[in-house]
Parts: sequence; C-alpha cells; structure tokens
Amino acid sequence: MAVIQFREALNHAMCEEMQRDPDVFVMGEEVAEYDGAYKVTQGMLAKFGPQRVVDAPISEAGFAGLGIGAAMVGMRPIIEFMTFSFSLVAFDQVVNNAPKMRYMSGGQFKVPIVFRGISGPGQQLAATHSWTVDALYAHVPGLKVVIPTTPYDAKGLLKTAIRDDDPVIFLENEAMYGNRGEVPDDDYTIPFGKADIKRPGKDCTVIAWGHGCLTALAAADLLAKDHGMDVEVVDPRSLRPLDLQTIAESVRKTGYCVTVEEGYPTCGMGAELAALVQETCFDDLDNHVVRVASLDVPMPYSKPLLNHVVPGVNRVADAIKKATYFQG
Amino acid sequence: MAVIQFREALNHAMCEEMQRDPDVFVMGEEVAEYDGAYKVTQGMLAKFGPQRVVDAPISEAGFAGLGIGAAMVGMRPIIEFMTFSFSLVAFDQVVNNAPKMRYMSGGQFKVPIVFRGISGPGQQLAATHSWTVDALYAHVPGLKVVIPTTPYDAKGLLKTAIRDDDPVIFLENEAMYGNRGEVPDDDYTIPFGKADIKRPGKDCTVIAWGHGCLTALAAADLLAKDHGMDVEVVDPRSLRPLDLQTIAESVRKTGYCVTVEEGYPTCGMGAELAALVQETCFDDLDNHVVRVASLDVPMPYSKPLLNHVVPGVNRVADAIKKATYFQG
Amino acid sequence: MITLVEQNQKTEPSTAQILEWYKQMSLIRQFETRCAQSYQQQKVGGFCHLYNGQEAVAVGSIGAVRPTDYVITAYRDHGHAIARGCDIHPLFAELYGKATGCSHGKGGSMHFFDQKRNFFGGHAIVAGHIPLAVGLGWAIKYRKEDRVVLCYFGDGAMNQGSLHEAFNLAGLFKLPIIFLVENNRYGMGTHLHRASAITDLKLRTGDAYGIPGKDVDGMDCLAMYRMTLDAAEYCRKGNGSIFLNVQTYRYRGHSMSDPQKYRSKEEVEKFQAHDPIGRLEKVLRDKGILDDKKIEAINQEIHNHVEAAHQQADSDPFPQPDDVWKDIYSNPFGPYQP
Amino acid sequence: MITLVEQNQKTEPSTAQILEWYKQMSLIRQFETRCAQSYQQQKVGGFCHLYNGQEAVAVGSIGAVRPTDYVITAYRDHGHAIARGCDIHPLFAELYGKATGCSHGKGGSMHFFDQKRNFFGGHAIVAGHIPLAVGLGWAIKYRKEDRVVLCYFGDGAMNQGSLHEAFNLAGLFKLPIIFLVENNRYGMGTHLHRASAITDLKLRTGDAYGIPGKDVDGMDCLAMYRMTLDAAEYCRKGNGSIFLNVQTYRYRGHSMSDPQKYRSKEEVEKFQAHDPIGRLEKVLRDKGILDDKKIEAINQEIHNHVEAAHQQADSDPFPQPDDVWKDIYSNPFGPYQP
Ligand SMILES: Cc1ncc(C[n+]2csc(CCOP(=O)(O)OP(=O)(O)O)c2C)c(N)n1
Ligand SMILES: Cc1ncc(C[n+]2csc(CCOP(=O)(O)OP(=O)(O)O)c2C)c(N)n1
Ligand SMILES: [Mg+2]
Ligand SMILES: [Mg+2]
Repeated sequence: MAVIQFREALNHAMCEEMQRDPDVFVMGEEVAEYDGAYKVTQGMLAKFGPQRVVDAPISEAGFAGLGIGAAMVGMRPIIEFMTFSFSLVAFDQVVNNAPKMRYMSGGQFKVPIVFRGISGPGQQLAATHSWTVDALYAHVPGLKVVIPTTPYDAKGLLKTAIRDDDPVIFLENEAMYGNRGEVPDDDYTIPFGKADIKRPGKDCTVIAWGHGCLTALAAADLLAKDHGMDVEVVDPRSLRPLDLQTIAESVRKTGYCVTVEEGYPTCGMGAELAALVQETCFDDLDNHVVRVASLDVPMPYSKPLLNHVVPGVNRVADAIKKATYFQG
Repeated sequence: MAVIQFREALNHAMCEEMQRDPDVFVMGEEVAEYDGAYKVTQGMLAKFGPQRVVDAPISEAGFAGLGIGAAMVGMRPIIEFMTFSFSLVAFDQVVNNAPKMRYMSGGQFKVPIVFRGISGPGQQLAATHSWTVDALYAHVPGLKVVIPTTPYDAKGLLKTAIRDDDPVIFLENEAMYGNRGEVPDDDYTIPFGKADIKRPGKDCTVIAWGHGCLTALAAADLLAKDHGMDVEVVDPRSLRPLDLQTIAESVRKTGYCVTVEEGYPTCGMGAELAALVQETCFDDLDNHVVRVASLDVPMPYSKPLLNHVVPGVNRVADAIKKATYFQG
Repeated sequence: MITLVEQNQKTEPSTAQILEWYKQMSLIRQFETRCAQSYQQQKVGGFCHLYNGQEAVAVGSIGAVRPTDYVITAYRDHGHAIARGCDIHPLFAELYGKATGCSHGKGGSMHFFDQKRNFFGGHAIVAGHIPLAVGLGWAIKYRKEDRVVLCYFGDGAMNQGSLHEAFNLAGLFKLPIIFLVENNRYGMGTHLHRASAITDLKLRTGDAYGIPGKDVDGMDCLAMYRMTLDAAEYCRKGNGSIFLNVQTYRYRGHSMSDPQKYRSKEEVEKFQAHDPIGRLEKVLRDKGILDDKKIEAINQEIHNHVEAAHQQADSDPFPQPDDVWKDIYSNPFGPYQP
Repeated sequence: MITLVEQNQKTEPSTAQILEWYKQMSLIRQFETRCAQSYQQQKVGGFCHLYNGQEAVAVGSIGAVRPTDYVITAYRDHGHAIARGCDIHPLFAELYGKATGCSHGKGGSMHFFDQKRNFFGGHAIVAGHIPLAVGLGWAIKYRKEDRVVLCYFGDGAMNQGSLHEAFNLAGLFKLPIIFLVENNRYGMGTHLHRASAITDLKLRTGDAYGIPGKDVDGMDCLAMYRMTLDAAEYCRKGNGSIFLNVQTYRYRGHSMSDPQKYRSKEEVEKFQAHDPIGRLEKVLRDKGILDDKKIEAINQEIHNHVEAAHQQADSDPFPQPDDVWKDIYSNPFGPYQP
C-alpha cells in the first residue's frame, strides 16, 4: 500500500472515476488552470482537458445548478466549492433542487452529483468564511453527507460518492489535506452508513468525524497516557445515512458518550447524536451525553480567539472526564 | 381587550411601531399595492405611503441585503419574506451579513432588522415551498429566532423584535393567520427568552411553539379528556435566546419530556432541546426525551401524504403516552 | 452584434399542423377551465397557476422543436406539459394528488414532470430552474448531441440572481439554450415597470451576456413557431444561446386566490381581443379548414376528453402513506427518524 | 441613454491636494510591503489580499467624495481604509489580531471597519456586500440626505447573482450609488475573458439596469478623481446610480499564496510601467513640487510612520479569550452553550 496525502487520495479517486466513466466531470472555481485553490485537482486539466475539468466563474448558484441539471440527464458532475462557506450563496440549489428532484418527479429524475470542498473553521478566515456545514446539510432529507477522516477513507468514500445515484455533500478540511496515510493500490470503495471504530475502547464512546475525529483520537491518547483511560472513538464517516447501530452498540458497551464537532453547537450534529443516543440507549447511559462543539459565537479572526472557540484536545479530554465522572 | 386575528395583531404591531419611529419601514414582495400575499400588511400602504411600505422585485438576496445595509445606518427595516422558503435564495445575506456584521466590525455596526414571514408545511405546496426554518436559523449565533403562538404573543413579540437592536427571524404560519385571540389595547411588549407555560400540568412536559404548540395543546386536551392526564405545555416563544430555565424546571417537575416541531427531525430544534434537557435534567428524567417532528422526507404535495408527514394531534398524543410509559 | 438567421419560407407549417396546434391550445384552455372548477371543489390543493391567454407561447414554441429536445419551465406549467404531448389524465391525477399522477402525487400543479417526453418540470422557486437548464445545455454540448433546451420563465424571474449567473454561464460556454421569458407584464400583482429598472427585457441579454434577444408576439402561435424554429437553428449550429422576449398576457389571476385589484377589466379585455386561440381559428377559417360546426365538434370532443380524464383521475386511488418514503434515495436507508 | 454631466474645469484639484494623494498612495504601497513581510513572519493570518498597483482607484475616488459619504468594499480593502483616512496603527493591529485592531481582532485583513469614517467594510463573500451598498443608498434617499455611496468590487464579482439583484434595485429605486468595478482583469487565476461572457463590463449596466457606465483609467489618480466627482454630482442630483468600469491591475498575487502561473512577468511589467504612483510623481515633478530629495524625504517619513505603527501594533495585547462572547448581541444572553 502506498502512503499518500489526503489531497492525493481525493485526486486519485476523481481521476480513476473519470477514467472509468466519461460522464464524470469536475467543475468549480480555479479547479483547472490554477490546479485547484488547494491543489486537490492538481494535474487533472492536463490529464482530462478543459471539457472535463472546468473553471467556473464566481457563480456558485449558477454552476451548482448547472451540475444538477447535467445530473438529471445522467451525467455525474463533481462540483467543487472552493469552500462550503461559498455554498451558502447557492443554498437553494443545494437544498431544494438537488435533494428534491427525484421526489418531486415521483422518481423519474435522479441527481447523481457530488458537491465537494472544504468545510471547517480554517485558518483565521473570520466569521463568513469559517462555516462547518455538517449540520446544515445533514438536516435535509434527500442529501447524503459524507466526511472522511483519513486518506484511506477519503479515496474510498469519494469513489462511492461519485458512483452514487444521489446527491452527496462531501466535506473536506484544509488542515488535513497534507496528512498522509496508507491507501490500497487496487480499486476499492467504502459504503455510506458504515461507521468505523477508529480506536476501540471500553471506558467511553466518543463520536467524532473529520478533523474533530483527529482531535478526539489525540484526546484519547492523552487520557490513555495520563490516566490509563480506554476511550473508544467511533467515526460515522457519513452523517446521512448514519450508522446508529454501531454507535448504539458502542454506547451500550461503555455507558458513556461524548460527541465532537467543529460547527455551531445549536441544532448541530452533536445535538442530533445526543438526542438519538439518549433515545436508543437511555437505560445503558450512566451519564448524559456530553457535547463538544465550537463555542456558540461567529468565528473570530484573531488566532487566540479562534483557538478558544474551536474545540481542541484539552477541551475534548475534559469533556470525556466530565462524561465519565473522572476525578483526576 | 379586543379579540383580533393573528394577522391583525401583526399588522397592528407594525403600524404602531411605524407611527412611533420614522426609521421603521416594510419591504417585501407584494406588501404594498397587493396588501400582502397573505394580507398581513393590509392597509399599510394607504396609511404610510410608498416610501415606507415598499413592493420589492423578486430579488430576495437583493432586498434582504438592502435591509441589512439600511440597518447599518440605524434604520429599522422589516423585511417580509412571502414565505421563509424563499429566504433560502437569500441565505448568505441572512446567515452571514445580518448576524455577523456587529461581530466582524468589533461592535461598530449593529443590524436592527426583522425578517418576518411564513414558515411551515403550508397547504400542499410540495417540497421546495414547505420549509420550516426554525432549526436552520436557530443554528446561527448572531440571529434571534422568535415564533409566536397566539395573537397576543404575535403583537408583543413583534414589537419587541422591531425595537430590538439585533437581527430577528420572526416566523409566522399561514394556517394561524385567521386565528383569533385577546390582545390588550395598550402598548405592550413581550421579552425574548421568556417561555410561556401555555398549559400547566404535572404529568409530562411538552415543549412546542407556533403551530406545533396548538397541536400540542389539542393533544393535551385529548389526553386529559380520555385518560385524565395532566400535560404541561411549555412554549419557548423564542428559540434563540432560549429559556432553558423554565424548560428545565418543568421537566424536573414532571420527569418526562416531549418536543414537537414541524420541520425535519435531523439536527432540528427537537434535537437541540432533547440534548439540552438530557444535559440539564438527566437525573430527573424517568424516560428519554421523545421527539415529534415531520417525517424525515421532502414534503409531498398529496394531501393524505402531507397529513402523514406533518405531526398531528394523534401523533403527539401517542408520543406523550410513549414518553410517560402510559399503558392505555 | 449577433443576428438571427433569416426567416425561412420552407419552415411554414402545414395546415394539418396548424389545426393540431389549434386543438392543443383549445385542450389547454379547457383543461384549465376544468382545473379551476376542480380547484373550487377543493380537489386541487396548494397553488394553482392557470395558463389562459398564454397558450400560444408553449404550443408554438414546443411545436418548433423535436421530441429529443429538452423542455423545462416554472410553476405555471400545465400548458407546457400538454403542448409537450403529456396525456392529460396523469396531469389531472397529479393535481388531485393521486398515485397515478405524472409525479405520483408528490409534485402537484407546480411540479409536472415527464421524463419520457424530455419534460424536466415544473419548478416552483422563481428562476431556480434556470441554472438547471444551463446544465441540460452543458450536457448536450459535452456529449455533442443535436439537441436544444427550451427554458421558460416569467418576467418576474428576470430579477433573480440565479438568472444572471445562468445567463452568463450559457453565454460564456455557448450552450444551445433558448431562453423564453413569458412576459405577461405581471409578477403576481407587480407590473413589470415596478419590478424592473428597464422594461424592454431583451436589453438584459444581448450586450450583457452575448445572448441575442428578440421580441415575439406571444399571442400569435405561428409567430412563436417561426421564431423558435429560427432560434433552434441558431442554437443547433453551435452559436450559443438565444433569448426570446415573448409578449403575452394571462387572463386569470396569478393563482386561484388573486383578487386582481392591480389591473383593470379593460386591460384584460384589450388582450383578450387578440386571443391566441381566436387568432388561429381565424387563420383556419380563412383557409376553409374550420367552420362553426367543425369548431363545435372539436370543442365537444375536447370537452369529452377532458371530462373523461378528470373523472378517471378523480376516481383514482391516493398514494399509500408509506409512499412518503419512496423516491428519496436510490437505495433507501430510511425511515431514519426518532 | 443617460449621459454624465460634462467634466468641469472648476473641479481641478489643487497642487496641495495632489501631493496629499501622492503621499496616500505611497503610504498604501509601503503599508502593503510591510504587510507582506509581516505575513511571511506569520504575524498575519488568514487570507491577505494586497492592493499594490490599484492605489489610484481608492485614493482618486475617495478623494472626490465627502467624509459624510458612505464607502463599502470587498476583501481587498487595505487601500480603501487608508484612503478613507483610517489611522494605520489599528489596521496593523487588526491584521495581527490584536484587541486594538480596527475591528477588535474579530475581522482581520478582509474585514476592516471604521464607523467614524463612514467606512462600512471590508467584506469577504464575493459580491455579498453589494446589496448592503444598496441599503445604504436606500437609507440616504429615505432620509433625504445629501450623501452618496461608493461601492467597490472586483471583476470576478460581476458574475454573482447578488450583484444583478442589487443593480436592478439601485436602478429601479434610483439610489445615489457609485458602483466601481476594480477591473484588474483577474478573479484569482481566471482572466476576465474566461469568466465573463462579455469583457466590456460597462455593457452589463447601462441598458440592462438604467445605470450609465463609464470607463476610467484606474492607474491615473487624477482621472479617477475627476470621474468620481462627476459621478457623485450625477448621484447627488437624484439621477440614480452610476457604474465606473475602472481599468486597473494588481501587481502581486491574488493573495499571499498565489504562484501566479496564469500570467507572464511581461504582462505585469507592462502595467507597472504605468504605475499610478510614478504617474502622479511625474505630475508633481513637472509642477516643480517634487524632486529626488523631497521624494526620498517623503518616503522616509512614511517608512518611519509605517514602522512605528507596525511596531506598536505588534506589541499590543491580544484580546482576552472571553472577548469571543462580546459584540454578538446588543443585550448578550450567552454563553448559551452545552
Ligand atoms: C424565489 C421566489 N420568490 C418568490 C416566490 C413567490 N412567487 C411565485 S410566482 C411569483 C410571481 C412570478 O412572476 P413571473 O415570473 O412574472 O411569472 P408569472 O406568474 O407571471 O407566470 C412569485 C413572487 C417564489 N415562488 N420564489
Ligand atoms: C461567493 C464567493 N465565492 C468565492 C470566493 C473566493 N474568492 C475570493 S476572492 C476571489 C476572486 C475575486 O476576484 P475579483 O472579484 O476580480 O477581485 P480581485 O481579487 O481581483 O480584487 C474568489 C474566487 C469568495 N470569497 N466568495
Ligand atoms: Mg409574469
Ligand atoms: Mg479582479
């Protein structure tokens, strides 16, 4: 197995699927001649030409809708949002046209499209540019929401997304693009709705995905080292569909549950998970579910403020201690 | 006290505030010459003239942003969305510009604006036109989200919203516009963040607002009549700020909790309330919090399907029975 | 400045063709009349936007394109579906929310769809479908197919941002799309001049997006046909998109609940004097094809057809409650629900 | 077609005024140079878009309006803030995320604000601020004030829907707004002709929205001044809005992390030969106001000023963690947080 970067895993997934299927194309701002604002599409213009790797004007609603229309006649567009913060100017297309066309047409028109790009607090980009859109899109029936944590997940999930007949919101994280990991040389896919236990343990269940999952794993390591705690980290990998079964099994085993996310807390994915876990595991829970999220504020620019807002290793570790009544 | 319609209560609130403060104006599609698509602004053009009651083109992002800009220099715009389903084409303005301007400018520019209009499943308008946006906007720090249940609440809360220095999302419901109720003749306001116990009881706490609150009250009556149950219905009236104290006190008293909402369940307001209630009242809860929401599907057009999706009196009553282990 | 290809004598429609359009327009008119009755009887829910007065727009333009071409429109979509050849029984059934509806009761009046006829809906968010039309055009060009897109929308849609973005993309990528604004002067109760900084809508294209704009008399089915035929040829030749500023008028209110205080009876009557059905009727009378008796027979036949379709739809079954879970995903994983 | 008022001899700026602008442009240039250094030293976070090459646009246009007029721009906002007279210490402090920043460290490079100077930001969502400008214009007209709005944005913003909606509203309501596109040919790495169906951007206004459009040489501070003065007079007279298609060029990459493969060194040098600071320098030399020695003295003075402001900002304190809860609401009810 080769060790490659997260962004390469994404790039390979797209290239392989484009080779396999001529209906797949990539469109977005700066994806072609610039090689991608974050170099995820590097080299793809040279490989596939300007018909299939397409620079779009700064018209997110326009090209998101273009992708949806093309998907309605069986094409498989990959639409890159430079960041999902910019998907908000295309919100109606993403939450009304993409996920509801199949339904409103009584099943006649499917919309096999992937919207992908960065979601998350980013590097000091301030309030409008720092959206974590997990909850916004997980809210909407008709969408699928997928978030990879490792290069392995990234490639396998993105290939599934491209082959999927439904609209998929595929959320990446700038801070992770350079991360390296092992990726099989052969073609493989990872199904949606199958959680991955990123770290088995017996003392507490932590549900975390994407960048937050890396934070959770670091917190688990810290607690193992400092206090001999054995934390289980469950990575749902897709928030919609959600593998509630694996989550519930873990919570039944540990009796405790913490959720980690980088978005706004209110009506966030942590709220949904807390609600689901207490619904399904009420008698097995020895404490309430503890949520960790960004603070309930617009994202500030200043570094120390940003670091205070976004959950870090210590905040997650403290939440695990609190959830398990740990007395240090 | 006069008995007036819900829509009249809204109309009176706007008229009185416009009389009081020349900086208040109303803008939206068909609010002036047409007297409002749902007649909420009836007669206001005649009263205040076309400078202050303004028909806008079908440009939601444009006129929502116009309102925000005007608010930045101290005006107090009331922007009507014909329905909040149409606010989704203005989403970036509503969730980025309105709630973050004060923050990003370090407190220099406030945005005293009210966005108001219909939210909710409506009358067979199908998937794109039937949004309940409670959770979408409650998610966003910097916004306030207010939902009146009675004409009394409607007038008092809307006056507070217009006088408030922050952006307020004010959610109404078409099915309730004709409802009648007592409204004081004198000037009054209702503060945000103060829940109203719409029906006191001791057997179970139901948290519900707006149209869902009326359903909850009917379910409570039904259970009282049929089974002698004594259900408490707590109406938060504003979802942001949220009166968690009143909610928690009620749950501590009853030991059971049901939430009712008309939006999508996933990452909905019910999820937030369930998460909060289990966090604050874990030891007092004798069962998990039970959520009632619309089914997790795009809204269908057909009447029997719609009625199946949107929670009705029986579904809420069943949820209360389930939550309280009632064996009928 | 780009100019349209010159009008072509060869493209004149046959008399049989004109008669067919006359029948189609009459069918639309009677469909809408029945629709209004059914709405009053509360068989139809939601919003219901009738097409009376605008029949020539859909019939003439769709008459000029091929079954393989793509058609997409806004919520005032009954006329387009019928002009596209959709059977009216599933349309009535859709209005009545029945399982046999063209969208299985999930869409309603604003969301007619018919994949077999390349009819891409029926869309309720003003201008929200215009980017989709660009995607259809994109797919055609990508696959090097000989198709065009007909994309309809109202004058009110001209002021939506998504139209602007879509027009620029269509102009930039030179996609084979005919954009038709059904300029009936009003968006709900707002006259064009109170909504748009300019009232000659073709000035919104042309220089601004490299999409030539033409005026067409939308009350004249034959003019619609000829202009659309030219436009389609322009598109098929790879010239890019084209914009038709179609002058038309709706006789009825915006939707069924419109008191219409914003216009006078005289204004409505002025346009009704140029009724598109009446105009085609005259053409056919002049050609000796139609006379009073034939017209009555045609109308009676259409009436019977409409009543039969309506009655069948009315007696069709509603979908089952569990059908709410169908057609959300290709591989359903629900009900995912607390 | 609406035409601009004729240029007016009376409006010629004084030599003192020109010298002042020269100093302002030099200050912006040096500010940006220091900014780039600080960015390399990781004192500045996030995106940082420098204004080098475009100085004449902000300085000349803001030089033509009054302190009571409103100014709003996009994320490439350093030049506008300085031209508006903002002290550079709080600007540096903002870049460094300090409590003393012009937005208290909450906004960063893309979100400079200064209410006292009627400077309404600094906005990072492309074209998202253009509707706000319309709101400012609306308030002016509503209150019958003698003000105008200067609203800046890039050529890339021309393709956003919110610009279209805003332009139509401004044209429809005849609001006193000067829209300036800083047409530096590129939106990030995409040349205008690859993003826009047309490249003469003033064709996007004029006929389409009833907003006259004019070309201006954005490398010429005096041309910017004269044109803006005319435009402001047009607006103040109640004629409505106006659009200036400002031809300019950015010398540096889009942001600090741009390898600039999309253009040649020759292209950059071609524009640098018309450097706006050099051009004003020549004017002032020709008038005998400046010579080598004076120029050096000015530059040295600016250098000292910039260094002092930078150093002060650098040693200023960061905000306190709890400050994250400030300035969200007028009457805070938080922390509302699990
Ligand atoms: C984004 C959006 N805003 C508002 C509406 C409500 N609405 C439905 S139709 C309509 C008027 C549209 O007028 P026009 O485009 O001229 O079409 P016509 O009804 O005349 O066919 C409005 C405002 C909507 N459906 N979508
Ligand atoms: C809605 C939105 N889409 C994309 C971006 C990312 N982005 C920031 S600047 C920029 C290029 C803008 O170019 P232009 O408007 O010409 O301004 P310039 O940078 O040349 O000053 C892009 C694509 C954004 N900030 N907002
Ligand atoms: Mg119209
Ligand atoms: Mg540019």
